[in-house]
Amino acid sequence: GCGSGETDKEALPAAEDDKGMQDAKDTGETDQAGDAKDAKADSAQLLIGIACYSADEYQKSWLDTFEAAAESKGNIKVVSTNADANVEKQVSDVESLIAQNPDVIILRAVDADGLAASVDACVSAGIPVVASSYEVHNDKISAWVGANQKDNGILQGEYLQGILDANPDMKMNLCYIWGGFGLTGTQERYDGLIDPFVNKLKADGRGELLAEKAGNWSASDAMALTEDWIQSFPDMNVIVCQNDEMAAGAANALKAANVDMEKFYLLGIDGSANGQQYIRDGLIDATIWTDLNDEISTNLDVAVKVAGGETYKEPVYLNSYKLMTKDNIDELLGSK
Amino acid sequence: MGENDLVLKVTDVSKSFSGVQVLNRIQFELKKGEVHALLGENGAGKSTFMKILLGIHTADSGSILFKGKEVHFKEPYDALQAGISMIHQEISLIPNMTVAENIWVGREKQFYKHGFIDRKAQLAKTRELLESLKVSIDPQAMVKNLSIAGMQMVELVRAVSYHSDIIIMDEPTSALTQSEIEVLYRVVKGLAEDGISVIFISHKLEEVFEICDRVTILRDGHYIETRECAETDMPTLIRLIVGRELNQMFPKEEAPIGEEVLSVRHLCRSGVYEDISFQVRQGEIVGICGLMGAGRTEIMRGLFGVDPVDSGEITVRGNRCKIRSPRDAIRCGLGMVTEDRLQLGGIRILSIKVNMTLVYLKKLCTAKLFVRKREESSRCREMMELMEVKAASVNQAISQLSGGNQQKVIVGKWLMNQPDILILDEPTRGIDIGSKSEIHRLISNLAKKGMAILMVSSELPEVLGMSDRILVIREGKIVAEHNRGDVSQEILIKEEFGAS
Amino acid sequence: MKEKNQERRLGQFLVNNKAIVIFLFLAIVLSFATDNFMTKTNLLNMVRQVCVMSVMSVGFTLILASGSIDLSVGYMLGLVGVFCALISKIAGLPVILVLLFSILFGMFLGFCNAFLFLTFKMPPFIVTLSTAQIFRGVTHLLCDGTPVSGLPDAIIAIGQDYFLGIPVQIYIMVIVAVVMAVFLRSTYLGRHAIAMGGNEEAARVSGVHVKRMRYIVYIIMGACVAIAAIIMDGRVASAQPTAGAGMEMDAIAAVVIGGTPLSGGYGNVLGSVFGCLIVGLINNGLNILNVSSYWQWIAKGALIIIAIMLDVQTSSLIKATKKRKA
Amino acid sequence: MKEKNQERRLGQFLVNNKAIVIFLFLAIVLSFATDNFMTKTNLLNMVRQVCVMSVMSVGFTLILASGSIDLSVGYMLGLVGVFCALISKIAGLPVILVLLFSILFGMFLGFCNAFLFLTFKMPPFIVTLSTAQIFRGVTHLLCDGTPVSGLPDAIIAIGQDYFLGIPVQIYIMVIVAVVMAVFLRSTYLGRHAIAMGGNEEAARVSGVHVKRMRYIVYIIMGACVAIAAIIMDGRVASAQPTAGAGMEMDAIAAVVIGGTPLSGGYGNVLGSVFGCLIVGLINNGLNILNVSSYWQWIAKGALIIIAIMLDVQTSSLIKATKKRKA
Ligand SMILES: Nc1ncnc2c1ncn2[C@@H]1O[C@H](COP(=O)(O)OP(=O)(O)OP(=O)(O)O)[C@@H](O)[C@H]1O
Ligand SMILES: Nc1ncnc2c1ncn2[C@@H]1O[C@H](COP(=O)(O)OP(=O)(O)OP(=O)(O)O)[C@@H](O)[C@H]1O
Ligand SMILES: [Mg+2]
Ligand SMILES: [Mg+2]
Repeated sequence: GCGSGETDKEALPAAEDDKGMQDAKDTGETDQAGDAKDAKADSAQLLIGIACYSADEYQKSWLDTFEAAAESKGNIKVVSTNADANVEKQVSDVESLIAQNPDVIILRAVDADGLAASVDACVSAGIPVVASSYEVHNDKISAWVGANQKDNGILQGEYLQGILDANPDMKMNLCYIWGGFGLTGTQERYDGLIDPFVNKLKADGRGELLAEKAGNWSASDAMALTEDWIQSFPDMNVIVCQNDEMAAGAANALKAANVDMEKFYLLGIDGSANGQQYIRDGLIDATIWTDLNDEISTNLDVAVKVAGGETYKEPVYLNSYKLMTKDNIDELLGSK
Repeated sequence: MGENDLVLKVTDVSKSFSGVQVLNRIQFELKKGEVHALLGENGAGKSTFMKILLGIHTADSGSILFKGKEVHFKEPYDALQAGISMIHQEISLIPNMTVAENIWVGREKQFYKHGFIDRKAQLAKTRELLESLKVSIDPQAMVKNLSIAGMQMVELVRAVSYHSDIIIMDEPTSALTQSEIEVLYRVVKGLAEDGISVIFISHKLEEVFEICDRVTILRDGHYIETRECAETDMPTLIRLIVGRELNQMFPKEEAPIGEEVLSVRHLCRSGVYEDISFQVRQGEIVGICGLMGAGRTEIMRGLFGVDPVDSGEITVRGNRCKIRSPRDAIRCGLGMVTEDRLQLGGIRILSIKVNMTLVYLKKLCTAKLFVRKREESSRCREMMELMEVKAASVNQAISQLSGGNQQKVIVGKWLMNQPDILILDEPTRGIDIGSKSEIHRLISNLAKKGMAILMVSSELPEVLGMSDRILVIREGKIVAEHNRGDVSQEILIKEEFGAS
Repeated sequence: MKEKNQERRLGQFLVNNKAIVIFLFLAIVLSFATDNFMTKTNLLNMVRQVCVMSVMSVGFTLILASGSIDLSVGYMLGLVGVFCALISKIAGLPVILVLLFSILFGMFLGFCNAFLFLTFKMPPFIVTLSTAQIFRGVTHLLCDGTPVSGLPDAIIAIGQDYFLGIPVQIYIMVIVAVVMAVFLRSTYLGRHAIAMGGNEEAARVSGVHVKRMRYIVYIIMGACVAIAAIIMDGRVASAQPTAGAGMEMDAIAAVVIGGTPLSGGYGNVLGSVFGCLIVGLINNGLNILNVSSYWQWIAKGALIIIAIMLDVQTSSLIKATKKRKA
Repeated sequence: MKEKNQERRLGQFLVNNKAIVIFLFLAIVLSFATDNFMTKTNLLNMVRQVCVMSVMSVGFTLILASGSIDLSVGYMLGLVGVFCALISKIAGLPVILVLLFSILFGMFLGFCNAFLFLTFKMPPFIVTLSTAQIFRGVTHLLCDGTPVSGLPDAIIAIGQDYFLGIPVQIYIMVIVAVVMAVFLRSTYLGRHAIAMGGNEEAARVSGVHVKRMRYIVYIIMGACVAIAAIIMDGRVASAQPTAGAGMEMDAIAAVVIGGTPLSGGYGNVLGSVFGCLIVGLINNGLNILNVSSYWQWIAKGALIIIAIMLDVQTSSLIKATKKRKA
């Protein structure tokens, strides 16, 4: 899967839609009988090291949820590091984690190539690695767990496509706000929207991508961008953002310029607390919410199994990304 | 002497700074092996002229013939290579480097051994040089820890070490005491004997008669005249420099001496000075003399709260004062013109106005906060007139003033605040002869009005001429006290040295 | 005669405030390059976009003029912003008290910076670089890393409402700038700050209470950051823990473009505001011209260099012509 | 007698290199606080983690000692890193040429910085802040914002391999540091750079070719950045366009902690390396103690302040005792 490069992933297109995939754990390839190790893991305390991507709101709540889940299991201890979205720092972080000799390391990699060597280092220190949510280009990982970042963009595209289909006369003039450049995650989010949706949009003559800029994950930068776009693109009617804070900033600018929000489509990603409020207020039309409880429990399961000596030859795909709109927000939040 | 003896021939050199003509068709000739004095009032353009010779500034027009060839130096490096070196009026040494390093900056290559600087060789060469010139300074001392006089001696040693054809000395003696001045005289005479030419700038005319062969006078950027020293006398020179007669050099007026204003008891700072006790009375001028490094400046700094003191008691008008900072001192009614005008005296990048009114500023405020701008400017102008500061406007940065004019601004700053007790550390350093007598008159007047004045000076005639009482400091102690008229220059020198 | 004098004065003013000339130059170029630039809405947008930074730069002008530096202001903005949101949300204080306490809190943070480096005689550079990290951590602890929303309407109004057709925040910015300009030009405290920036030792010998002055400078900086934080909160209608990160460098750049030297001894508040406007104009112009982000970085860097280059070249030109006339 | 002299020399050495004392102090505290710290692997980790920064700081020591500043080095690192990866990947040059060209490219970038501010007489602060943005844009244009992978093995080896049990990059770092220390102490160019930092005008009138010296200083900085970029590329086995962003501030902090003043006139290479080690030690230690990231920021800021505070306090204590003895 993602563990062994891009080709593998494309070879498994069905897996992305397979909701039951997380249950289809391929334990057949386990090197040793898992039972003995499992027993050991149950009695002794298990140490899980997590190399986090950054300490922003989403990443932090991911870690918090994980720690809570681990605590509820009782005999698991978690040590974590924060890379501040910096590859070099994460390489150092993994080294620090290795020094503490955990039973397994969950790697939420800032860059697929940049952390490849760190996996080697872990493996040669006898510590198995679970890649979580983000790709790592190294065959030696014991498992890959997560939803595809690309899904964020794909879901955004599907939502917009639905609106286009419902309004046959409508044209979409779209602006895109990046978080930052040069990180695996942002590129995939972007590609997920562009490849299927925007390209089709252009081909169909139903609209175009007017502009794309970096908003640095910041509400105020996105707000300034939107203010300027309102001036230069009066016919802009869609803004897609790489996170909810930037979408909120854009919403502020649109509202201040008295843009008719009924006819404007504003999309974010994350489903953060602030983002949910904006959805309820009808300012943000849709966001991509992550079902963390689902995601975390799978991550934890896989980590414990890997610590027990198992390896997963196939990626464990989750579909924890869900489209969140005003219509389904209560349903989604209630479902946990 | 024929043309061949000329090392330097300058014709019609002019220079202006942002529209202000500073030098106007200057003529100058320098013979091989002569000591040539360059005289003029503050701001006459002497330093600017010298800086052009060294390539720090470039002339707007005119020609400079050096050893018969026309030269255009773009950087000091070129001039130093060609054979011109200079002692700068404003100390230009590198504070964080040792004396030895400072002397050889720019010429480290001559100590290369295996491609790297041989520090031992550098140090040895420096020692040798200092000894041959009989200058007693530790070559390993950091320059920033030297006194101003010490720095001036380092500049002298450095300038000599180039073995150039011409050595320019821009007020080399302004902070030196008699004994270092003797050293300098000896060095200069030695240089002349070796066929090296010296351009000597000073405001102390006795020095000119002592060592110079010829003298050239500038006034307001114009060339006035060149004369043989032997064929002229002091009053003529003064007339040529100032453009008018000057009757009295130290116009000391008798002032009624009142009650004691300042009393210092057992002031002590270990290793620097100890057990300093003296009093100053209303209307009295107390002169303080001593050799370089005797500790005069240090005592004044301690008294004024610039440096901490270990122990001692200071009373002003009978009230004990705890002086921990200059601010405390000012509040107790003290004022101090510092010896060092670059570091402590003035704020170079700021205007004359800001510098002059800084101490007085709070008294110029309405509602204890807002400065009355118009009054500020008018007071500043008054003071500039009184001190004869030569400048384009009150808003000119003091870094653009000539050395003497900077000094006048700093003296003016303290006079404006009208303190009860005024400490003057080398107050007339670098000030021309005309203004000097003006400042002396001003000091006398202040004393007459009841100010108590403490004056440190390395110029013994000044101390003798101005003071009501003289204290002699040696090695951080007061070794003698004299009343006005009771003492001669010879006795003071003896006491400074401690010779019996 | 009088006219000539006025002309000369205007000339002198423009030489001293070259940021204004650069700004006008860029504005004219932009208004020819695109139709959308010279609209009232867009101009107001541009000014609004730099209000927060301007308020900060005004404080920074004082810091630089006094010969110091403060690298903590970026994260300090985030901290005060979150503090402000929390006290109004959790403690439920009335708005006027929220504003007051926020500004006091900013002043307190400035005081802490000054206290640390004055008491322990450390370089301000290192101290403020370190307190920046502390502020960052505290901010995240306070709000657990998530933006705080639900601000009172009055604060949102500060960031979003208009008064007589002009955004409220612009009034605030102008008031802050005017107060600071008066402080620097016409009060003895301002003069002392500048003297201290020109030569600390000499100022001390002339009776300037250097230590107290440093406290005052940093406390005023804290107040400016707090005001900027409140505007920022209102503008994005929530308190972002990451707001302000990296803004200290932008602010320093704007101040230096505006003519205040890094080495201290001179402060030009008007210049700083125009420095911010130049940065805002460049961002806004490049957005409107739809220059891609990569090229935008390049263009921004190049434009600032060119602007300052023109500036330096013209002033030496002016000097040269003056000389010829004289 | 001789022993006493040696003792005094050691004392003097430690006073001049207080960063070493701080480092040792922190190391001792950490080795008691946790078992995982004092292992060979972890210590090597820590040193490896600061190699890139150390090489950069060594260059920065020269920049600061000469009284200048360079804020473009962070993005310059990213640019040279991407350049290096691209010329080996696309042009397919042999490794030795790749290394050579990369270093030359770094020197060229340094030259550009110096050229701009020397020719047009602008402040280095603003010029390098602007060129930083230009470098950033160019980097992203070159690689279209995505990391470049597929580096030759030799470069990866530089960042990841061991020689005699010690990582290759540590040798490189030590060599760069030693060369710079010798340059500063024992060559006339180094002395000129320091003289220029102490008092530019005085250096000029002593015959130091100030302009040329500035070029040399910035070109050397460029070379150091290039070496750091190569190590960085090797370390993360790819060229990241965002690598190095913000690193200039870390490097300045390390250099200042190491004892080189921001105002110039003195440079302590050993101190700078230990400054980096202190920063690395704090990061590593806090990770090992599993301090959460919010508290980690706070702790990092506080520890740096405390370290410098101790430093300042002890040295004034030493001065006081010395005086009493004298
Ligand atoms: N950089 C500068 N910018 C503008 N004016 C200057 C500058 N340097 C010198 N001047 C002016 O040039 C004139 C001559 O100054 P200069 O320093 O040559 O005088 P000087 O004869 O050496 O006086 P002093 O005896 O006081 O040292 C002065 O009026 C001074 O204000
Ligand atoms: N900052 C300093 N640090 C260490 N030593 C100093 C410092 N300043 C001065 N000294 C030394 O203290 C001694 C007293 O210097 P001071 O300046 O008081 O002498 P002075 O009598 O005023 O003579 P002059 O002013 O002519 O040099 C000198 O030996 C000087 O080198
Ligand atoms: Mg002069
Ligand atoms: Mg003295």
